[in-house]
Amino acid sequence: MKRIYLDHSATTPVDPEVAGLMMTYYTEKYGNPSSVHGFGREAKQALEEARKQVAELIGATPQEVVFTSGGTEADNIAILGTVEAKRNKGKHIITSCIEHHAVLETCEYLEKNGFDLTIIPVDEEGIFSVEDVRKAIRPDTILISMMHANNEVGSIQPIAEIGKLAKEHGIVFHVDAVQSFGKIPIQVNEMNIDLLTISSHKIYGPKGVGALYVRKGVRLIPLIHGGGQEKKRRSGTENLPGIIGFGKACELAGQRMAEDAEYLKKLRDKLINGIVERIDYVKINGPLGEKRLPNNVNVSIQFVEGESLLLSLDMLGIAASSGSACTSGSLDPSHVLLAMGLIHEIAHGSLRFSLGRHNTEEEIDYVLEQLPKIVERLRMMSPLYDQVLREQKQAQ
Amino acid sequence: MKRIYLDHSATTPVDPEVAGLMMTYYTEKYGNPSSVHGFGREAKQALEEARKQVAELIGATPQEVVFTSGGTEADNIAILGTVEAKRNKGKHIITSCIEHHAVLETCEYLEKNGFDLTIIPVDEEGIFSVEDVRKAIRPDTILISMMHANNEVGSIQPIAEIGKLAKEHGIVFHVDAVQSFGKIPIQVNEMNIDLLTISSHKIYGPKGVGALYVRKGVRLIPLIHGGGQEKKRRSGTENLPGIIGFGKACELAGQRMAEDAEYLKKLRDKLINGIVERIDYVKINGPLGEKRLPNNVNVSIQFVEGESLLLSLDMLGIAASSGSACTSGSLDPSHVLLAMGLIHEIAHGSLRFSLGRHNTEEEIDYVLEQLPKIVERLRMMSPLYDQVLREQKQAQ
Amino acid sequence: MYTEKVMDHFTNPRNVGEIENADGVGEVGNAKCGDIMRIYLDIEGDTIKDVKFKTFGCGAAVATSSMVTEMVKGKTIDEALVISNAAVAEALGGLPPAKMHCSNLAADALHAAIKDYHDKQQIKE
Amino acid sequence: MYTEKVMDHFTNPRNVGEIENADGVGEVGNAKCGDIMRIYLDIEGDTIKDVKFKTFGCGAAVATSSMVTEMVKGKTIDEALVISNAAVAEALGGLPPAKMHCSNLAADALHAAIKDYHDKQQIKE
Ligand SMILES: Cc1ncc(COP(=O)(O)O)c(C=O)c1O
Ligand SMILES: Cc1ncc(COP(=O)(O)O)c(C=O)c1O
Repeated sequence: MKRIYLDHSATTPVDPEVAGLMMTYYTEKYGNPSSVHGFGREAKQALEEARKQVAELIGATPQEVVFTSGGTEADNIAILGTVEAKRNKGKHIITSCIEHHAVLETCEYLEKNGFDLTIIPVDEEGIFSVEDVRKAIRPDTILISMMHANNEVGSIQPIAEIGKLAKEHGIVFHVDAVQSFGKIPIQVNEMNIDLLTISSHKIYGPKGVGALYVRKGVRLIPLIHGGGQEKKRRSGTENLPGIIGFGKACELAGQRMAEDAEYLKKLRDKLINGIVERIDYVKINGPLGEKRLPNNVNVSIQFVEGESLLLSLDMLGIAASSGSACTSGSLDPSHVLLAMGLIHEIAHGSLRFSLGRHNTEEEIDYVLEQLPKIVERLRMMSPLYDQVLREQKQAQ
Repeated sequence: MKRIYLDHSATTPVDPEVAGLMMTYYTEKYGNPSSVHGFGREAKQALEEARKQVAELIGATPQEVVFTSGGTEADNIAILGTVEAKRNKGKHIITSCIEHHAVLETCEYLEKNGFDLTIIPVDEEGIFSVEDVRKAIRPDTILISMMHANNEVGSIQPIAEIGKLAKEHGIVFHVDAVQSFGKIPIQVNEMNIDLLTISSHKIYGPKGVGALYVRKGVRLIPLIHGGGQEKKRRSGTENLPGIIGFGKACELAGQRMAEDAEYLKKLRDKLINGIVERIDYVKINGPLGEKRLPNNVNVSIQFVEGESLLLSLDMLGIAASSGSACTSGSLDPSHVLLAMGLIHEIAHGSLRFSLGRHNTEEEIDYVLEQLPKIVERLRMMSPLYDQVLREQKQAQ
Repeated sequence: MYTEKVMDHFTNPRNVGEIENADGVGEVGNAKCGDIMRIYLDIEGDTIKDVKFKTFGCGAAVATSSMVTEMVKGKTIDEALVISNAAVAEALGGLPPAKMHCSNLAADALHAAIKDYHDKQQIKE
Repeated sequence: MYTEKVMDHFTNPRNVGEIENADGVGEVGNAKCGDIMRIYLDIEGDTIKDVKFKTFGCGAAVATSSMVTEMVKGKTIDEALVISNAAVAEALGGLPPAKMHCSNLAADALHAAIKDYHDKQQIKE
């Protein structure tokens, strides 16, 4: 069976060029960058080369890049490390209601430990307002942590404006850019970002690697203590092959970003328009056009449940994801969709297609051919659809 | 130039079988284990398979294995997670003076934050005494964290006895087994270990992966918050290819352990005996025989400095490591050698050769041929050697 | 995640549909939680002659609904009453732990339908 | 880590050895810190006619010792006195940041040797 992967926001395949490079570092150039000998020195040099590649993509200096085990750890270092360093300055944190769990759970952990949390709402497109953030700022605000683009609905946030605000008030500004990094431009200086979380496995790099950009002068207490690697900011033997893969993936992302974005927007809009044309009672979640990530499609399909949709798609080889509670093991559907004002039953029936570089028009055509049939089948099974059927009958 | 790698305690090459398997997961089976679709399910299955492979090597159940980004993170989770969970029970921690920085720095961070630390000394062989631990136990002791085998001098510790003691007193017992794991047998139940740190890149697996064994029922507050992976004990998208590589490396280690150990002991003793025969004024650090890791050689060479030795060896393609301060960027030489009673100038002149599966007798012969020449050259340059030369002259 | 049997029942659910003027109809769950199951019973004497279901929910919800209809068709009411959610899950070869609780309500829907039948009977009497 | 020039001076150190009955001998560092440098001077008039060194220490310690001996050979004492540790490091194409502080003492050893020479001269006078 042909497999169509439309879940690139969950994770991406590793680019073959990246994987090939990594292999060399697994089996031949396997030195520990801390070692004095030749193996160690070649490792160290490759490590610093990768640091440059990452820094370049966000307009940072290499010294400001701290490698981590992924986006989640970077978010944790940023938030926990800042509040630990600023403990005496205040205990108020601002974040948004559509953050990834890596940010939200961390902030809630802090709230349980005596910190004050203000959670900024979003509008129906999933975008938060600069004005709301301005109003939330208090004299004891020590951190603003807000994402650049949302992982579920692809909404791009007014980060530069919030950066300006944070700077004016001297508040540390952390941005989770895991989903936007490598897809749309990010410039930490222009955007006044102090801490930026990025992750490798969302941009055709390996899993298990990420980085935190730490603006020169911004102090963080480390989360992980030990040998003092990464200038004492993150201890542990460096995941060198992973880091090198990440560096290479950044280089490739920089080269391909514009072209990829244009191509993905075409596919994205084809899929969005096709769904709206072919299926009744659907709602596209998130903004349309330039405020949306080039690769994100999110749609709520009324009267059916997300996991059933996913399973049905999966049986045809189509891999997507859903905001349904059933796919996350939690009781509630996507906190992002709920925050955007969707009611539970609609949120349960949502699908996310996240496109990637290797997807084709034919694949989109196939999805557009199959999805209506799946929806029809599930709706015929759904007690919620009875009402619609009855109305249709009456109208005839 | 032929390169001879004798620094396996720093890191190992990845076994080609392991690396090959990982490649598949980078480029083909790249799903996120949390995803519902086929890509996700095959990832999830592989993840659980790897968990079994790791568990098997330590006599644990798969559910007790939590994957981390490496040994350092596992040490941090074990220590910080335990004290956070036991905060109300007490604030006394017992550790040893020869622990890795991942343990020592973490404990010292806690000491700065109000915890009490007892650091158990070692004897001149680098082994701590069960009696000392017994005496250190207080009613408010919440954690004992002690290593299984030392990374510098290869000394194997009386872990089972300390485990018994910890159990008698109801104290959580954490063991850093990064250096012993895969080299000598470990059984978490027989040894009464509650938390065990292991790392992949020391056993021919990839860097950037490790695990913490967490005995069923032992509570830990997570260090990294987020999506709730690893049964909420360690959030973040799983480093699946890394984990799979680690699993495979564990399987191979299990199969090869006895044979490897026998072979390595032979090489080890050949190197130790060769050095002692060929060079004056040397001291083997750490125990001889069964209390020493099969692959560890550590020797102090008087009147010369470690980094100079390393550089000289490196120019001949021989990769080793040293307890010299100069190789670590710190001011003091190895805290382990100092704890064993070596004076600074002797500790500065120490070399560690850590052997691996692929080393040969010929390689050892080459080292034994070259090392005396290097030492001779450096000693002729050393003001500390003048005294010896003068005495030699007088004796003539 | 799901057993083959679950996937079979999800892909080819048995007895989907409605029974017009059913002798008993039971509905459990709610859309907010993402699971609604409705079961229709056609009863003659003490025997369940026909049974249909409609379900909004995840794979487990659909499969358990389908399974329970297969289990009760042709059975007596008393036999149907002893069928538990656990028994349905077991008949499917088990469910993932996360699903045992939330989507495993098909027996409840069945029992609600039987109760509805009894209620209607009482009114008739 | 080290520049080629450092490695060259480490591998082929210039002027290793002692000068018997040297006019000035200077020693800095101590074994505890892992670095000892001893410099011997042979001085005629105001000129450093010969210079030798012995060093216990890391690569940087050996290379800076070697470098400083090259820099002063044939120079006057006044010229030698203005050579700083930083100048020695620079002549080697730089040192790793971690080494700038701890192992970069060769100029100090040189100055100690010159001081020793002056002290001896005073005694003679
Ligand atoms: C917005 C956002 N932040 C953080 C993360 C976590 O990153 P990682 O998967 O590298 O731990 C993700 C990905 O799941 C994400 O989409
Ligand atoms: C005894 C010991 N503990 C912990 C570590 C840290 O493990 P990792 O390199 O996987 O972070 C090491 C390795 O450097 C070690 O030797």
